Amino acid sequence: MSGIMGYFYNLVVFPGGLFALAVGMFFAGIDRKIYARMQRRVGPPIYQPIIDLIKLMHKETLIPRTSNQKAFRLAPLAGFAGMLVLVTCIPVPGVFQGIGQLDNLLLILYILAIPAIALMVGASSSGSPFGAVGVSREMVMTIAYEVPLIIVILTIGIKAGNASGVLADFSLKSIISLQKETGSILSDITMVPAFIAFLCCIPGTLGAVPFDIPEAETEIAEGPILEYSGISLGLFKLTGWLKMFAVSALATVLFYPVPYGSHWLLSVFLFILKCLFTILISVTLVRATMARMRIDQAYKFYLRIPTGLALLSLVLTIFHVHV
Amino acid sequence: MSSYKIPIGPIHVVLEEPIYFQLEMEGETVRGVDIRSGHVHRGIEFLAMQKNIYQNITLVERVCSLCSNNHPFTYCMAMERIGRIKIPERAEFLRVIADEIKRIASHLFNTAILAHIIGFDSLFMLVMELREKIQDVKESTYGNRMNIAANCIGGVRYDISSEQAGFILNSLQAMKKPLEEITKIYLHNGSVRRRIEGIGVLTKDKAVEYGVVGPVARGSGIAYDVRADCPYAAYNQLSFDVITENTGDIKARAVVRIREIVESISLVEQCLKALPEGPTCLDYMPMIPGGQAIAKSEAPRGELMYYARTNGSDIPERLKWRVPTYPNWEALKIMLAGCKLADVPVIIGSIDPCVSCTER
Amino acid sequence: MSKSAVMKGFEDKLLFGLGNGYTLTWETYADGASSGWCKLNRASDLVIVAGYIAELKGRVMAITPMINEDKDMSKCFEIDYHFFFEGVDLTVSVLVPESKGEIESITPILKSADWHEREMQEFYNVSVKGHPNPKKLLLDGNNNFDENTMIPLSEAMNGSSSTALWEKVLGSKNGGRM
Amino acid sequence: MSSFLKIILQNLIKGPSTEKYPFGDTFEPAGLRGKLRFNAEACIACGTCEHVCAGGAIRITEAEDCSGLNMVIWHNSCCYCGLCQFFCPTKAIRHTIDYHTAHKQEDKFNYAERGFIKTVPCSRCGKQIVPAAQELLEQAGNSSDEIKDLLSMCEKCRQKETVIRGALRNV
Amino acid sequence: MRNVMKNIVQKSPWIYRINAGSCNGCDVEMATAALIPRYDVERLGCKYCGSPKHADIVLISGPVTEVVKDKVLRVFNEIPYPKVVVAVGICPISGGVFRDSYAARNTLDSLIQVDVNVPGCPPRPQAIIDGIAKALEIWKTML
Repeated sequence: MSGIMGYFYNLVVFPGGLFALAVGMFFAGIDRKIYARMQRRVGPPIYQPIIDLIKLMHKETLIPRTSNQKAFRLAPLAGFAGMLVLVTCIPVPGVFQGIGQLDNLLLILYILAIPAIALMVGASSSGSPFGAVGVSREMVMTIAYEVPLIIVILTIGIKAGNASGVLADFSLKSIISLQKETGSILSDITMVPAFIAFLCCIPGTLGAVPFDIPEAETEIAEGPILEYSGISLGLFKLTGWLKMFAVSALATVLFYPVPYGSHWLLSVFLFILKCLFTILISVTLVRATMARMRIDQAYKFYLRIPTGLALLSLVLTIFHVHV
Repeated sequence: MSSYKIPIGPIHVVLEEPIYFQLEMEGETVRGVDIRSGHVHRGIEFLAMQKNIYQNITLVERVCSLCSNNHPFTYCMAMERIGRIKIPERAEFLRVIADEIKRIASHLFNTAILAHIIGFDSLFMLVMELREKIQDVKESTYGNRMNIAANCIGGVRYDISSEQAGFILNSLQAMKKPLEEITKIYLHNGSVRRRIEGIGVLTKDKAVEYGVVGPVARGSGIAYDVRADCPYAAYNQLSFDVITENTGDIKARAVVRIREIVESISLVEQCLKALPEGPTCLDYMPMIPGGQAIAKSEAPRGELMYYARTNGSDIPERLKWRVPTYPNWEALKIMLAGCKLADVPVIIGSIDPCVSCTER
Repeated sequence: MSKSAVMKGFEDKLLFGLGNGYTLTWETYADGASSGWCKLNRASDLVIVAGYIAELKGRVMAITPMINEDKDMSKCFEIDYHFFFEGVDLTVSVLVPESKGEIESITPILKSADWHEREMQEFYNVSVKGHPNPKKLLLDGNNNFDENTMIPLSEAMNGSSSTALWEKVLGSKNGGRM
Repeated sequence: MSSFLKIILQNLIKGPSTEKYPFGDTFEPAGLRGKLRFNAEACIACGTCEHVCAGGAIRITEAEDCSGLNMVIWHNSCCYCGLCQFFCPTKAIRHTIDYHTAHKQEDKFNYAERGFIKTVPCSRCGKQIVPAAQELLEQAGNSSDEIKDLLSMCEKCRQKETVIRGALRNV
Repeated sequence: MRNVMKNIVQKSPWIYRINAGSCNGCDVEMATAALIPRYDVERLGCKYCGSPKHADIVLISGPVTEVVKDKVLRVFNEIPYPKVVVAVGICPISGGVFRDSYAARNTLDSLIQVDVNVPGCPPRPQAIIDGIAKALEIWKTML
């Protein structure tokens, strides 16, 4: 398949759209199940996210009278669309190469911010005071986790650039092919801090405890999504699940794309397994063992520990490459 | 940064009960607090003057279900003082047992809720699971999980057989180890400490000025405990420590509560050991002559005081009570001043507010 | 200081300050607790007593207003102030004629009286003079209530809701569900 | 975080502690105060339960045909405090351990325990009276025929009879 | 197909609780029933939600006091259809011990449509789960 039809297929079926959604929901289900088990609960069935989604489609959608109606309606759609494009951009090692120039890490980083922005737009158009607090918190959080994220990506870019003889190469294709030759980036001890920094950013991007501050249920009653109901809420949930998949896939591609299987099915299976592993250690385990931080604490945390770790890797890499 | 207002409540997930706070915010910092209450005002004081003294035992138990035993307990004490009724000795011990079991459950609940507010659900569930043990004790001994209905004028309404005593002792024994674990978490876990240490400080001077009671006072270094200072029931025959902490922050109050649970467990054990034989209550329906009396007891949240006046009929002329949260409430303003928005629920939770008690 | 010494000391103070404007009795219960019952002839003396309590670092435990009759059988408010100091309970009661319905605030002297006075003001319509923050406490901003809740309603109460519900219960015999 | 990891691991190993309910059994202690059960046979219609009931859940009314008394305990107003059971002299009213109280709105006013206390005519004057329950006699520890005889009479006839018997004894 | 849908959807009831002046008893029991491992209603697909707009089943406790009445109604109206109301405890059903008070003059069903009653003071968590199960039956018919 090629051309427009190919892109369409990538967007709707694999690796974007249906595949990403299915995997994202599966991750969300597993996450809830394991989380429950960690608390000695039975927990919901793994397919619970699908049921939730179907239910939300059956619910009435209320639009607050005080809201900016257009922005309120379009925000979840925009977030979802952005996320859909993002998952299409991420290659599945051994199966899917990524689309043309779209596999650029910097581009992905940009698109990753879209759902957060959509959430902010939606929340601030809802006219609820909790939404407003949520927005300001979401903004702070985005700034906080973007810093270490950018440094990590820069580090990897420099490493990949070194192999292909340029200053920095942000193409995921080359990052995968580099690791295919030299083994996983993670096997290089200087990259371990960067990996930890990246893991720290995952709960931040996904809005999971301890970084679910913008949606803190016990403080601002789910903040930004407070006013959403029905299918609009469903879209936010969908975006969240896609994000879960996207972030974990990104971690997999960046840090351990290899080994992948000889058959495409095996490759996909391994890929999902690695992604799941990423989610389990960075989201499930963390949210089961930590209390929510305060926004100022989270901000400080991100600017200290992950940023520090990422910088350490960056310095070591530059040192390694240029000296 | 411009300031804006945030309403918390009256119907809000974090607040167990409806109460309305209007926070004047500047960014994430609280600049002013306006508390509006009255949502749980059910006119119980008025109702108490309509119902007879027996119905009032049940009625005052429903003032609040978390300290539900202390209300009828203190009410019965006040009535017994008016009637100069001496209750059987076994009943005195049984009253202490009921009271301490309620205290354990109430303190555990607040400890759990604190974890819930700071978003630590696993810890919340850990503590709540522990609380289920004491809930089972309540349910099998008294028949209800919240309103245990242990007291009546002239004694108690239940008895503890030796099997039941064994069950209680076993359950309490099984609680000791997990309790130690939980204490350690609240004392040392970094992620918990980050949210509770040095926040919502109430200094000793301010605590005296506002006349706070209970764990809030003890967390600020005031060693006032009605059980020790004005012993009632069988407390003068039992030994226990009055737990105090000096830092006056959320952590201090939480730690006071957890340590008090340990004391309460020991109190129940002492009671079961020393439980004298005999009747558990008067064998007639007591009539109360005209008169007035004050009775006080230490509820889980602090000093509870009852004033009763009767006129010889079985409907009291006036019944008035002052619940522990009442004086503590005003001190919230000191604790909340200048804190972050995210700290507001934690601080409110840390005084273990009982809105339904306060508003009656 | 022992309890009896505290009680004696306080009595001396009262005698010195109020002369014969009061009656005071002490009552001790079987469990060792003791309560003092003090009646003031003049409501205005309350501020003086509150001052003594403040000197003793005591506090207000509660304030109980109620409707009573004075010597001339005319309707009045009896307001009982329950103080606590050095392990002793003391109830000081004053009478305020209903027509006047006003009393001096002791909150400037004893901060712990704050909420109690506001509540009294709200439920019994006894206005408290000189209260630093005389806002409504419980029923603020709610128009489902009348001005003074306890009095008119306690007289108007007829339990109508319960009768209505019970008629339905008694009337639904056909269900047969036990 | 690290201190909590141990607990999390233990929890994972121990497995869920969730009860099977509503699909299986649950903890049901014997002393549970569940729905009230009323035994009309044992009731002496003293009205103590109605007097002490804070929720106003108990009503004893006279039947229309005067053949007895209707006892209604409305579960939707009962506060499960156990005072009626505590004060009932014959234990005619008591808590069961049945706690399954959920019901649909249609049944709200039907959701009650009903009983009928049959009255019998006084053996002398024929006035309708509530007969003394066996339980009461057992409690009194006296069930001689002499007493039983008295119990089948109304208050007034009983007084008269006692006076007469006393007089007879003196003779 | 519709039936299949109904069966699927009824496995995801989100719960919201409103305290209409309750004494904490029912409230604590609702929280206990919904959250803690021993009862864990999440295995039935239930989820506690922080916003009324996400709710399907509303648990209301307390005697609906005069002060809180309007606020309860306001929050209640923010819940999107279809919704099922469960009255927990005797207070919202009949007023319970507070029936004759000047501050609690309404029963819940005189203000809004109630579907399931769970009397008790407070009801056991198991009884509340029963109530949720009954509410699900009703909810199914509303879809």
